[in-house]
Amino acid sequence: MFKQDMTALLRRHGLLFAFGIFLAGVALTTDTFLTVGNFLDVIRQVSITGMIAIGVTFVVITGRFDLSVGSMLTFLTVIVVDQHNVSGPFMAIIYVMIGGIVIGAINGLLIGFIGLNALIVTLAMLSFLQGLTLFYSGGANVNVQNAQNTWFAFFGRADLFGIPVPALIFILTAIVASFVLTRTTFGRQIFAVGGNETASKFSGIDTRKTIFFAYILSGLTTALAAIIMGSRVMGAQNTIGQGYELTVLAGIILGGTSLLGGSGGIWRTILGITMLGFIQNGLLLLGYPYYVQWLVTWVVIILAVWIDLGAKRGKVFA
Amino acid sequence: MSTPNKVSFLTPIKNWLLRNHIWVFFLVVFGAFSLASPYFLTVNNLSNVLTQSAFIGILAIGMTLVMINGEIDLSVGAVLALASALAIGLQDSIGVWPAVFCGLLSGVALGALNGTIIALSGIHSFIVTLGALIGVRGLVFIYTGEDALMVSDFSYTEYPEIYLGPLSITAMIFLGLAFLFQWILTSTRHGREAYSVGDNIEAAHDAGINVKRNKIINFTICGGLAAVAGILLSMRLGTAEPNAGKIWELWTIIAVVLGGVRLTGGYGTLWMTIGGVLTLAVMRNGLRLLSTPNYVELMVMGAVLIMALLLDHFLSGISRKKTS
Amino acid sequence: MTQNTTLLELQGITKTFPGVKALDNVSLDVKQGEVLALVGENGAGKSTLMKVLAGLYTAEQGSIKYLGKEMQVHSPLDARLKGILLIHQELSLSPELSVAENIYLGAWPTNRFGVLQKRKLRKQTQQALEALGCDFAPDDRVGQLSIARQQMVEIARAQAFNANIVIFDEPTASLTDNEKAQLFETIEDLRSRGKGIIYISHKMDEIFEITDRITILRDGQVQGTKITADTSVDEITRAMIGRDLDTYFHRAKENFGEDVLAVDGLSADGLFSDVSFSVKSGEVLGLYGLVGAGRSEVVETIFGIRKAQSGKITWKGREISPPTPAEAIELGIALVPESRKEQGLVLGMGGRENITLPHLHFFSTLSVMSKEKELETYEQFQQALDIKTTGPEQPVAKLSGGNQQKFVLAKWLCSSPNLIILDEPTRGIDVGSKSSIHELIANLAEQGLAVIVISSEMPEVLGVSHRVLAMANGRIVGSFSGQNQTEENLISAVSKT
Amino acid sequence: QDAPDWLGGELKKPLAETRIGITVLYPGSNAYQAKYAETAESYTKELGIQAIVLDPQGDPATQFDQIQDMSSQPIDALVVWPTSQNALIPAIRQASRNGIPVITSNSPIGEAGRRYIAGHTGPDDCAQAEQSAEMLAESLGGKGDIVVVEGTPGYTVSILRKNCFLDKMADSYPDINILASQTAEWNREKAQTVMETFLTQFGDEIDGVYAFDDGMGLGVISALQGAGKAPGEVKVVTCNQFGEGWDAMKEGWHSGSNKQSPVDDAILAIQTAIKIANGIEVPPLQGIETPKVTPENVDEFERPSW
Ligand SMILES: Nc1ncnc2c1ncn2[C@@H]1O[C@H](COP(=O)(O)OP(=O)(O)OP(=O)(O)O)[C@@H](O)[C@H]1O
Ligand SMILES: Nc1ncnc2c1ncn2[C@@H]1O[C@H](COP(=O)(O)OP(=O)(O)OP(=O)(O)O)[C@@H](O)[C@H]1O
Ligand SMILES: O[C@@H]1[C@@H](O)[C@@H](O)OC[C@@H]1O
Ligand SMILES: [Mg+2]
Ligand SMILES: [Mg+2]
Repeated sequence: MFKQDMTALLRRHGLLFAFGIFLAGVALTTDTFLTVGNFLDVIRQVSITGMIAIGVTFVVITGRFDLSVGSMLTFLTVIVVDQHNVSGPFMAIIYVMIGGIVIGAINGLLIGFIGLNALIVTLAMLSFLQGLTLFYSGGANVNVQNAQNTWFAFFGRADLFGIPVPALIFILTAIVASFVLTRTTFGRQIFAVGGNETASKFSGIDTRKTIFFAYILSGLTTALAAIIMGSRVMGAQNTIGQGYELTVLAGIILGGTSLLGGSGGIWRTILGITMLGFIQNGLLLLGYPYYVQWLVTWVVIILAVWIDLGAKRGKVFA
Repeated sequence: MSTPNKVSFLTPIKNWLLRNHIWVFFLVVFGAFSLASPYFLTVNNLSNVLTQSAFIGILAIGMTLVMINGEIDLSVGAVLALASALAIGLQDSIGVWPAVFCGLLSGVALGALNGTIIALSGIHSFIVTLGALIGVRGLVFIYTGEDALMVSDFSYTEYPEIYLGPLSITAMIFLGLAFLFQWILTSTRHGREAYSVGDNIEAAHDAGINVKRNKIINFTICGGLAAVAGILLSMRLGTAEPNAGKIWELWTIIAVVLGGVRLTGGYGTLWMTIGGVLTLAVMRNGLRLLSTPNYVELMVMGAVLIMALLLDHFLSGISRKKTS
Repeated sequence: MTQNTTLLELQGITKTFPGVKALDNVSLDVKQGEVLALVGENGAGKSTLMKVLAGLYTAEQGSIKYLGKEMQVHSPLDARLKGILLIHQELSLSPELSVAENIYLGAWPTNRFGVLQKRKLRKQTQQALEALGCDFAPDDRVGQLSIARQQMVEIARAQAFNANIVIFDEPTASLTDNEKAQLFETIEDLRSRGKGIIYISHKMDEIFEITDRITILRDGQVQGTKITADTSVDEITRAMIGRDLDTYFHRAKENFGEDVLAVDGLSADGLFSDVSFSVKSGEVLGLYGLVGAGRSEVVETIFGIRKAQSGKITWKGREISPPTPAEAIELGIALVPESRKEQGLVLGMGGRENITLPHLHFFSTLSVMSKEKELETYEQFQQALDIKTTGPEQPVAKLSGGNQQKFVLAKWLCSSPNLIILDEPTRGIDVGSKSSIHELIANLAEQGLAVIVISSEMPEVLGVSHRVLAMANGRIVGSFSGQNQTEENLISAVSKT
Repeated sequence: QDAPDWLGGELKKPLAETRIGITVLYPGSNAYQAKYAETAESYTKELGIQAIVLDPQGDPATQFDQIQDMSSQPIDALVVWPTSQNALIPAIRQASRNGIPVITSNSPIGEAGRRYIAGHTGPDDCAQAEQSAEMLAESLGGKGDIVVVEGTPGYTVSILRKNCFLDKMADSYPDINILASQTAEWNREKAQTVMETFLTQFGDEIDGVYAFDDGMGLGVISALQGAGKAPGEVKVVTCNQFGEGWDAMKEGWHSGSNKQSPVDDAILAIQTAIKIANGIEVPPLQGIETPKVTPENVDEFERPSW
């Protein structure tokens, strides 16, 4: 009886268990891992990926992709940093928010309203934004000129109640996003569109608009992430966001949101992203070179999804 | 029986265009660069383009097979890098050709691993191969110790410089593989099974087709071909870069989709894929000849991709709903 | 041909799914040259039994005997090669492949190296198609054929594999009367050649028309087998649902009000043209036609899913521009679509979320959903329609077809619409559930709703409607009520064009 | 047309008819590379020569294609800033077999390829690394624990700046202990993350940091600021000073670097290419000056514009 309960529990929360074991393992071998400082460090480091992942989760639940977020992050970070010098921090933030919304809207227009394939459209956007960034910056790095005394430093560098501000912004956004997704009509529409687009249309849902707004959210959270990034680094290179789209997706998948759409959630995403963050941090603290974490990520993703699927089907291995 | 389908004289033309719009696109791009650059329409340059296209081209062959199955392989770039690293890194200890063979084997093995996980677990290939894209790159870095590996005997780099007229051996291998696999797709049991699996997997399963085996074979071929591309690249460069083939999976997918192969499966030919690969290669080459700044190239690539999608969309008149 | 040799014998077949005993010690037999009907309510286990026979499922217990010899069916292909062919409830074809490739799917003639023998494949297919009198070619792409032709492709498999046992699982669900007649000819032909046929259907008229014996399933158990000629619809129905059906059709009392909806000269390119009609509150308007007549398209246009090229839609005396679905819902129009899985339900969601989907604003304040309100409505309809489910969150994908259909109805009834359009509301639904849906239709009209019912089943559309419009080739070809509302008139109207 | 002073010989054909192909590392990746590419564009325009400036986006295979494409046109010389030490050797070999002279710039290619090039120009990265070792050791008083932030692995400049630094340390400063070394791929943000992890890992143990260039050094400084360190509490030494690093040095965050001008680097490469195009002899190796910059002498240098 007890054994049965245990296996059932393991199946349902296998991922969390495995993660717990990993954390315990690292904590036993290094003494710096289990410190508040390190914990806050990780949360701060994942806050950028996490912010983006929150927006992308909406898109993924509608059954679509957004591979343009990495390039978008680069582009918007370059803008926010450069405009900080030109128009001041306030306007820079406004510009970047508008930028994120506009890019999201273009994606949303092509994918939601015209009905083009999301994978390819956002790939095209990835390439286009890379070009646009280089065009804007002329390939040069941009830097905030008075990094030491601008209130812009608040977003990426400050602490509030002993917690890093980026982590606070991240958690706050997550709470709001989770509320929107689970408790509002818009959230319900997102799930419906991902679950069955035709049936949603027959239910009077404007599926095109729903998809459109999901991409806008993805653009918006990426813009917020760019503000944090710009503030944290006080500068930007033209490659600063490279590869973020994949980390974000890996985190979302690890959290258990299905790429087929119709299911998933913000807290799952946060769990997935944080796990990735701790894996990276733990391995670095154990002294492994950074690329070992890639190998581990591979294994963890496959096992996590496999166990998760198995649990849903009522057996661990198909 | 209900009335037969209406057929107008335009239908065959429309059908042909629907299936081959990439070649129209190709001709337009080709013509435009012929006019724009005096160096474009030269035997030497075209021969280079063909060779340059071969790497993405060979990856695209495997990707097409996998996509006909209704799946995707994001790991090809990383697999290419691993094969190229092994082909070079092992030369000193076991000799050139055994090393090349090991490189090839690594691709086959990783492809088979991807395919097996996908078939057995039922996890979507996007996830499995996204994992592999990240993890195999890790393997490459562990194997190379982050450094580029170099051949000790540079005569290894002379192999790809064998030419048959304007055709390099690399280009010939690409075209040869494309024809071989096109024949396999149209004329063998495995090929027809691949379409039927991508088209209607339940029907295929009910008809006793071993769906899992078919997918595993295609992923294995895809991995093997990625290794072939990696080995050819190692011969071209004489060096194995740990970052070789980074984001090439994206270029490959772009080429294949540009050709008109559907991500939803069941539809596409290598004839279309070659069209996509060549269009892409000609565009990149042409833009370079015109000395276009890289940001223009990136922006043009993005715009062209969207245009190709729009063209396909309006030609077929049906909105592609969601994929993946 | 000897009618008495037993071709196939199933004994003590038991099959359980997690939580469901789908088949419980089922035995039946099929003789050479006979058509055996398999009937039962939704979820009785008919399809499951046939899937066991066709090698798709493995039974936990029981045996299959073929011509007296015990037989194991390992896989669908194995079944096919042993002469058992299942023609699925949902078509099982690959649209991108050719007719020939589909017929021989997975069993293509190849040489030793797996290379296709295309000429041989084409020739064999040609023969099979000719034997059936099909008017399409081996190289045609299946995706380009009409639904009926696609079904012929499936039937051609029986010919091609020289099947001895052919199973039809609800084959007429999407066929026109002509096509149905042709299908029956084919079945007749198979029978005369000594094949055994198992025929699953919810349509009693068909069963009494072509079958020799009837085996009845209820809750996974066999209730008995009757000789068709010696039994009656009532007896079979009683055995199926375990009680008497009172009256088969309910028609609402006539108490019409004002015109609710009127359309005038509505046309959409290639789909329908010049469609005009109106419907009053309290009225049930039937829309009869053959598949492809364009009825679904007309109502989808009214509901705002499609756009009309020309014509006028008047709602309660006021002309409206062709709306979007959201606006149509806002006005009080409800559409129960013809395909519940594709158009009606989000299969991964539970009953609660499906019911409230079209009216999220009813259940929310300032866009924030109220789960309490949702649950209240869910409870109300779950009880009113007697929907069998384990709870509000159970994904509707796990329910039987009939219960799914009830959720689609609930979804549209909960907003109290003024006009409800039901597109094939009883397709694939067993007789018991059917009659409760008919009763519901009558009740709705009596409560003052305007109702439009689309049905391809003549008795149904005649039985529930106050007035019936006949549609053919995208046009309205007749309007019948009272004395004129007869089968003969409808048939002659739709077959004139 | 009159030959420019620096040419040291006769023009064989007017500058306007001289065609030069240039493929640089990756202007997108850091300030130095961007300034180099910008100078290449503007300086060739100023001279009035026909130039093709291409960006391989850090991918050796793409750079290979670019060299191939440029060699199939009539061209007088090629300037290659190699993205990889060895991967371009076959391409350069092919170009030189086609009779096109190639010079490498900034970063040398591997031994096996040297015989196919007409010359190399650029900084002496080994000398820089030794300078950095000296400056770091001096600022620490010859004793302490340090961490190292590396450039892109496998890239010549990284290899030189690593090995020469380590050799110098081992030979001259035995009391300096290297705690850890990680790459940040010439990337400022990655350097910040790497440094943050080092700080968690080793805390106050860290006395000094060596970063292979200033872009990464700035990431390191951000991390130090984030960790609440005071300027100079942890000594930061880099190679190749950037504008912001110059500021940081004045503010006390930075203890040593060296001046390496991308403008000089690019101009020298282009001038050399033009010389070769006109058949004028050039030395096989030409360096650009890279003097030490320390808080003591920083005012003698102009703030770098990159
Ligand atoms: N794959 C499955 N997994 C779990 N339960 C199943 C599965 N297939 C069928 N069932 C269940 O088995 C029972 C029999 O289903 P079956 O499809 O055989 O019914 P049916 O008689 O064909 O009904 P219908 O007339 O609606 O087609 C139902 O309760 C159904 O929910
Ligand atoms: N003969 C045919 N050839 C091709 N497609 C057909 C044919 N008949 C029907 N279809 C397809 O099936 C769909 C159903 O037809 P439609 O909705 O027009 O008919 P209907 O009158 O609503 O009939 P029903 O709803 O009873 O099937 C059509 O949209 C059409 O695409
Ligand atoms: O300092 C280095 C520079 O010399 C060049 O090689 O690019 C990378 C680094 O910035
Ligand atoms: Mg059934
Ligand atoms: Mg219809």
